[in-house]
Amino acid sequence: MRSENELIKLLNRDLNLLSFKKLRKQNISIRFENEELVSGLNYLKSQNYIHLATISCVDWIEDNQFELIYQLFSYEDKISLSVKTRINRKTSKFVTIKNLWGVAKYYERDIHDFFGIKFTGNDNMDELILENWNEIPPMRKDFKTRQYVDKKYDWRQYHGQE
Amino acid sequence: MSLFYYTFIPIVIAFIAYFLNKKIKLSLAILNSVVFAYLFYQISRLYNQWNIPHETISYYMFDREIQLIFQLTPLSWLFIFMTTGAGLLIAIFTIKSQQEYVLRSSFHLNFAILIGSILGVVLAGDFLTLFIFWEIMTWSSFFLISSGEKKAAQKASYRYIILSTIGAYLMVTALFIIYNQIHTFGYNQVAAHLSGLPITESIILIIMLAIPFIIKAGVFPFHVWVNGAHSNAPKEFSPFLSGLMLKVGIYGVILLLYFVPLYNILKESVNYRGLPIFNYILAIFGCITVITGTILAIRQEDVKRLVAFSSISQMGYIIMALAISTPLGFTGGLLHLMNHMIFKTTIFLSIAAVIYRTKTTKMSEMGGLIFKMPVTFTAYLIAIIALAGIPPTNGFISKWVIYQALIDKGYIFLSVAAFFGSIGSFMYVFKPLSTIFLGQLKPEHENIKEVPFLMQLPMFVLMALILLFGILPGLQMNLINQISQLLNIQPVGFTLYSITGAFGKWNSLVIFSLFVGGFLLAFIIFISAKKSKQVGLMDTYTSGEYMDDPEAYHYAYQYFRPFDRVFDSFAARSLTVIYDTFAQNIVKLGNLFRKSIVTGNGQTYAFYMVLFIVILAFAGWII
Amino acid sequence: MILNIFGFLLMAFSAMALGLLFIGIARKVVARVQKRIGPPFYQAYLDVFKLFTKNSITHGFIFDFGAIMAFGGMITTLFFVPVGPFVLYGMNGTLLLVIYLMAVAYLGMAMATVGSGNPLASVGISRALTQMLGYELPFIVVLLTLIYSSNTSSIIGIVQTQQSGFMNWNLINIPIGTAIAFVTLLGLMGKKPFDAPIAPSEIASGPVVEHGGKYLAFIMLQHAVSVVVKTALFVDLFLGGGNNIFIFIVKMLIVWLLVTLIGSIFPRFKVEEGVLFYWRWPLIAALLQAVIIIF
Amino acid sequence: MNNKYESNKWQEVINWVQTRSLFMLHYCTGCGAIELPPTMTSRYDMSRFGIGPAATPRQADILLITGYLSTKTLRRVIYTYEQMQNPKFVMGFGSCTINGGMYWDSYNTIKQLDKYIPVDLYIAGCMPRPEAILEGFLKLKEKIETGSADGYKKYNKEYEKYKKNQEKVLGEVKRRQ
Repeated sequence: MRSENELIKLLNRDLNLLSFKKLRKQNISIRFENEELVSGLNYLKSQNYIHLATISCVDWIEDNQFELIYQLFSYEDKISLSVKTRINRKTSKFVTIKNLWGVAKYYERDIHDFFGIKFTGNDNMDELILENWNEIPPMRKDFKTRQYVDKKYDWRQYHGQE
Repeated sequence: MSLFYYTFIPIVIAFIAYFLNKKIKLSLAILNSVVFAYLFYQISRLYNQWNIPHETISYYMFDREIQLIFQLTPLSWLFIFMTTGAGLLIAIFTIKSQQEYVLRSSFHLNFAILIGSILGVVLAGDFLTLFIFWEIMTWSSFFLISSGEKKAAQKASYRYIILSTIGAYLMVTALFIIYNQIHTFGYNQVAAHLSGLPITESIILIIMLAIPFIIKAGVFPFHVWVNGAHSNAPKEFSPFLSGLMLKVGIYGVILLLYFVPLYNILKESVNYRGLPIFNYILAIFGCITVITGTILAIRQEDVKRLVAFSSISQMGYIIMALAISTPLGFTGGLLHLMNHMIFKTTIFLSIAAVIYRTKTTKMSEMGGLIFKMPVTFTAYLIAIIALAGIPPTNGFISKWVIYQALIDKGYIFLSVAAFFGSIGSFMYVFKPLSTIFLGQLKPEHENIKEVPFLMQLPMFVLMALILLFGILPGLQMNLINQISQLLNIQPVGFTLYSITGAFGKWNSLVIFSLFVGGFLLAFIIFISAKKSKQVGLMDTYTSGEYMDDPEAYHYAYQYFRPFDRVFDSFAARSLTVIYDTFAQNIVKLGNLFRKSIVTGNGQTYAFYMVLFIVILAFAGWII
Repeated sequence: MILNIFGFLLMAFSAMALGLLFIGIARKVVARVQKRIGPPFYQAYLDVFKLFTKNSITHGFIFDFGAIMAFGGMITTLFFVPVGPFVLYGMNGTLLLVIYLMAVAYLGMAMATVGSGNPLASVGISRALTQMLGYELPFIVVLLTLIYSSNTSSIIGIVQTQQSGFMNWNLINIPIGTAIAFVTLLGLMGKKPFDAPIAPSEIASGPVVEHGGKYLAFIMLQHAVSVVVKTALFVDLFLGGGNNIFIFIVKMLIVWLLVTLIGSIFPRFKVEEGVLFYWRWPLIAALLQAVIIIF
Repeated sequence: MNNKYESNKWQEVINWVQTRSLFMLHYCTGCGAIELPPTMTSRYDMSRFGIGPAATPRQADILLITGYLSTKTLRRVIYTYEQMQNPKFVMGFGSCTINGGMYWDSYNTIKQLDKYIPVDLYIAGCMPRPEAILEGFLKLKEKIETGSADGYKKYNKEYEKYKKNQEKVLGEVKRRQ
């Protein structure tokens, strides 16, 4: 049963973190370089951070980067750890962690649906949520929602309205 | 035409045709059906001439005179009529259905010998002739079972032949014991002699005589061979095997229980609630056969195995009805015997037709064949309505009489087992109907056509018989009454379309007309309503999802899974496991004995010889 | 003969009307148990009439044939059960026949629903047949003791033995048997604790999943007639069926309301639990009753 | 023999019975489905008007679309609608079916239900309360009685128009009949 500070000391000692921050009680966020992320996750999994809650993604369009966030949780320490990394927006490619957590297969497919990030090693990349979608991935900031809706659906014409 | 010809003709012609066939390639099946048709005609002309004198054929071997005695009784007439009838129908069925079957000619040869030997068994006048033809029957059926396509056929036929030989040896020893006491094999002399013997001796002899018949009838402790034999025999032979072969065992039981006046032999023996203990145990065996047959039939995935178990459970009914030895019970047993032969052969023929087309016996690999094979479907439907014992068919009448007999004697546990069997039969009867004929059609069965007409003909005939005897049971009843007069059992009252049971009269003509009336009313209401639109089988409610794979959309595998879960625990310990462990123990015992004696070095042999001489000297024989 | 046919039609249609009335009353009672107003008692008539006016789809010959066979079988069962003084066909040996005739209706419906090709329907039917094996066993043991004790296997005979006064109703001289028969009546009718075969939430109302329009009307009419037949059978066998029609209908109503009330408060049994329930206590009690009567 | 007046008389009776016994299939899309249990149970009790739930489209008369309809669910709703038998009616719950409601600018919800299937009655409200639902049912009964609830006839007549709209949003739609 480690407290937040002991955990941070441990992580600093073993892994070379880019940065770390204690957001609030039982909630820590750490940042890795792209290459060290998978080894970091492997190490964390051995330190009984066995629960991968989700993989989410943030589109930083200004500094042309996608940020991947892996939410981990440990039942002994009761601390939820968010492991972040930033990948280049143009290439939008990252390595899969399917062999660490089986469920990652579907989280990666979901992110591919909505952000267009390809995960090498995860062979099944077809549509999970969307159906017959042929536009650019909808969650990207450069996707013009209003324009798409005007093109695809037509509004209800109330009387007197053109 | 003397009785001996009936047994002689099929066997001889079969051999001649078999050798001719090598040269001139005529279809043995057609020849078989012609021969059986001729025999069938002769036998039907033989109807109530019960006073044909006994025929004895005697010939000399090593200066001893061996006599084969033949006699005709109403009981034997019933059996030879059924045998040739079933043989004729199955021979017609096999004309078309065995095109690509490799052992075709040997099948027909064995089939003809089998029919001849059954006629011999049933017409036999004394125990010797009975035993001779009994052995021929066992061997010819053994060859037939082992000629099944699947590899498991060999293993199943071994089990069949081992059990039959055990029965045969018991019978032979019993006959020899009786022979060297009274030097004759005739039924009446043996019966008189048995009643003379002290109780324990006659009981043992009777049991030794009864066991081969009980094995052949597939009753509870010896039913292990039935399942393997039925499901691995060639698809044309299993109808005959279950329709008739099991009945020959029943003929033996009837012979022992009634023909040889066994009843008064056992009268003084300890009896329980007015029934000799031997009969009561036989009835208990029948009741257990019904229950185990039903439970195991519901669990099966292979359709032939399922129908085999259903035959076992129906045999249990007949055994139970005969064992309680009341006039009603006897009539019910014989009625059920005849009805079971008819509807069980129909079921097996329709299953054989389905297997002929789909080449598989696994139920989960078939489905939706009703539109492709409508005639087979109607044959199967009417047969299962009869098997389940639903009123307008003959199955219900025989079951109704058996229930009357059981309740009249107040045997609650037996009647509970009987009802369990008949309601359980709804389940295992409906399972093949819904998995093979209804539900979704598999893509690979798309181009299946109906079976050729020659295979449909036997089904039409049997369907007509089921409905005919369903409405007019009187036809069967006058024959049964003649049999019961012969065995001095008080006959049961009947008219052309009604039988008087213990608690009331059963009038099937009125039931049938009421049934038609109800059906007609429902039909009129149905027609008067709005016309409905025909829609495909795949267009059903799948909560909005579009289904296009019929394979995944057909519910057939483990149809009664909840029910099986109830019996999972002790179904595993089936009887065959017990027999196998019994066999292994004997082998172990043998090894132990062998190791101690045959050790291979001289001293132990010398030691045993000396020991033997010492024992002899001690016993005082040498000196 | 003509009178017979007229009696036959009158009996069939009055049974349908009575059955639908019973179903309407049952829905009203269940509503009151759940503290709501519930549909008018004539709602069942309206439902059947509306269903007959709607279009419907069929999945082929076996779908129609099964529906007709089910309804025809149930109507035929009607003739053998004396409803009050009227009985169309008093032949004896009817008790065993009625049990088997009810199976005709089951088999007909089973063929129709599995013929519809929907696996939900086949699951429903396999549950229904398994449960039938469950509740039929104790029911039959009780019937056997009844036949043995009043030594006639015809329903009218049994009714005659109970005529003289309240004291020798079968309710009194085989009390355990009547209790067991009432419990199996719940299973026979497919009421709440034993309605796994038509579970709307699990298998989308089981066998009737593909029945729309006139087929659903047929199922409702068949259910109505079966309600009349089964309650009339119970009243005849155990409550000394009345000789004038009104007492008889009142007795039927009492039995029906008891069954509905019990049915409205129970959750649903799993299929094998239902079977095992019936094979534990009811079967033992029924056999006990049989042993008492026989010896 | 049955002239216009006669058939119309018989039609009136059918309509009258139809209003007294409606089986509803509620397609629980969006947040409207939670409003139905209170309408069915003891406080508001829709069964006193003869309206009850039906398990499958084959047995149902009314199809309730209770909330926003994403394009994927629209495909399933169309299959279900076509599996229902005439006479059939559709009721749209809440503003999401009328004009897209609060998901008006979302890329995957449809904005107007009656472009894809004929809707006989809308009930406004960002999820109408049980009283509003009962009011809606009574209004539908009046429409059935007067015969103006003929969405299913319109669907058959203008089938091509509906098909074009559906294909525009869903790409190809597999048809059964």
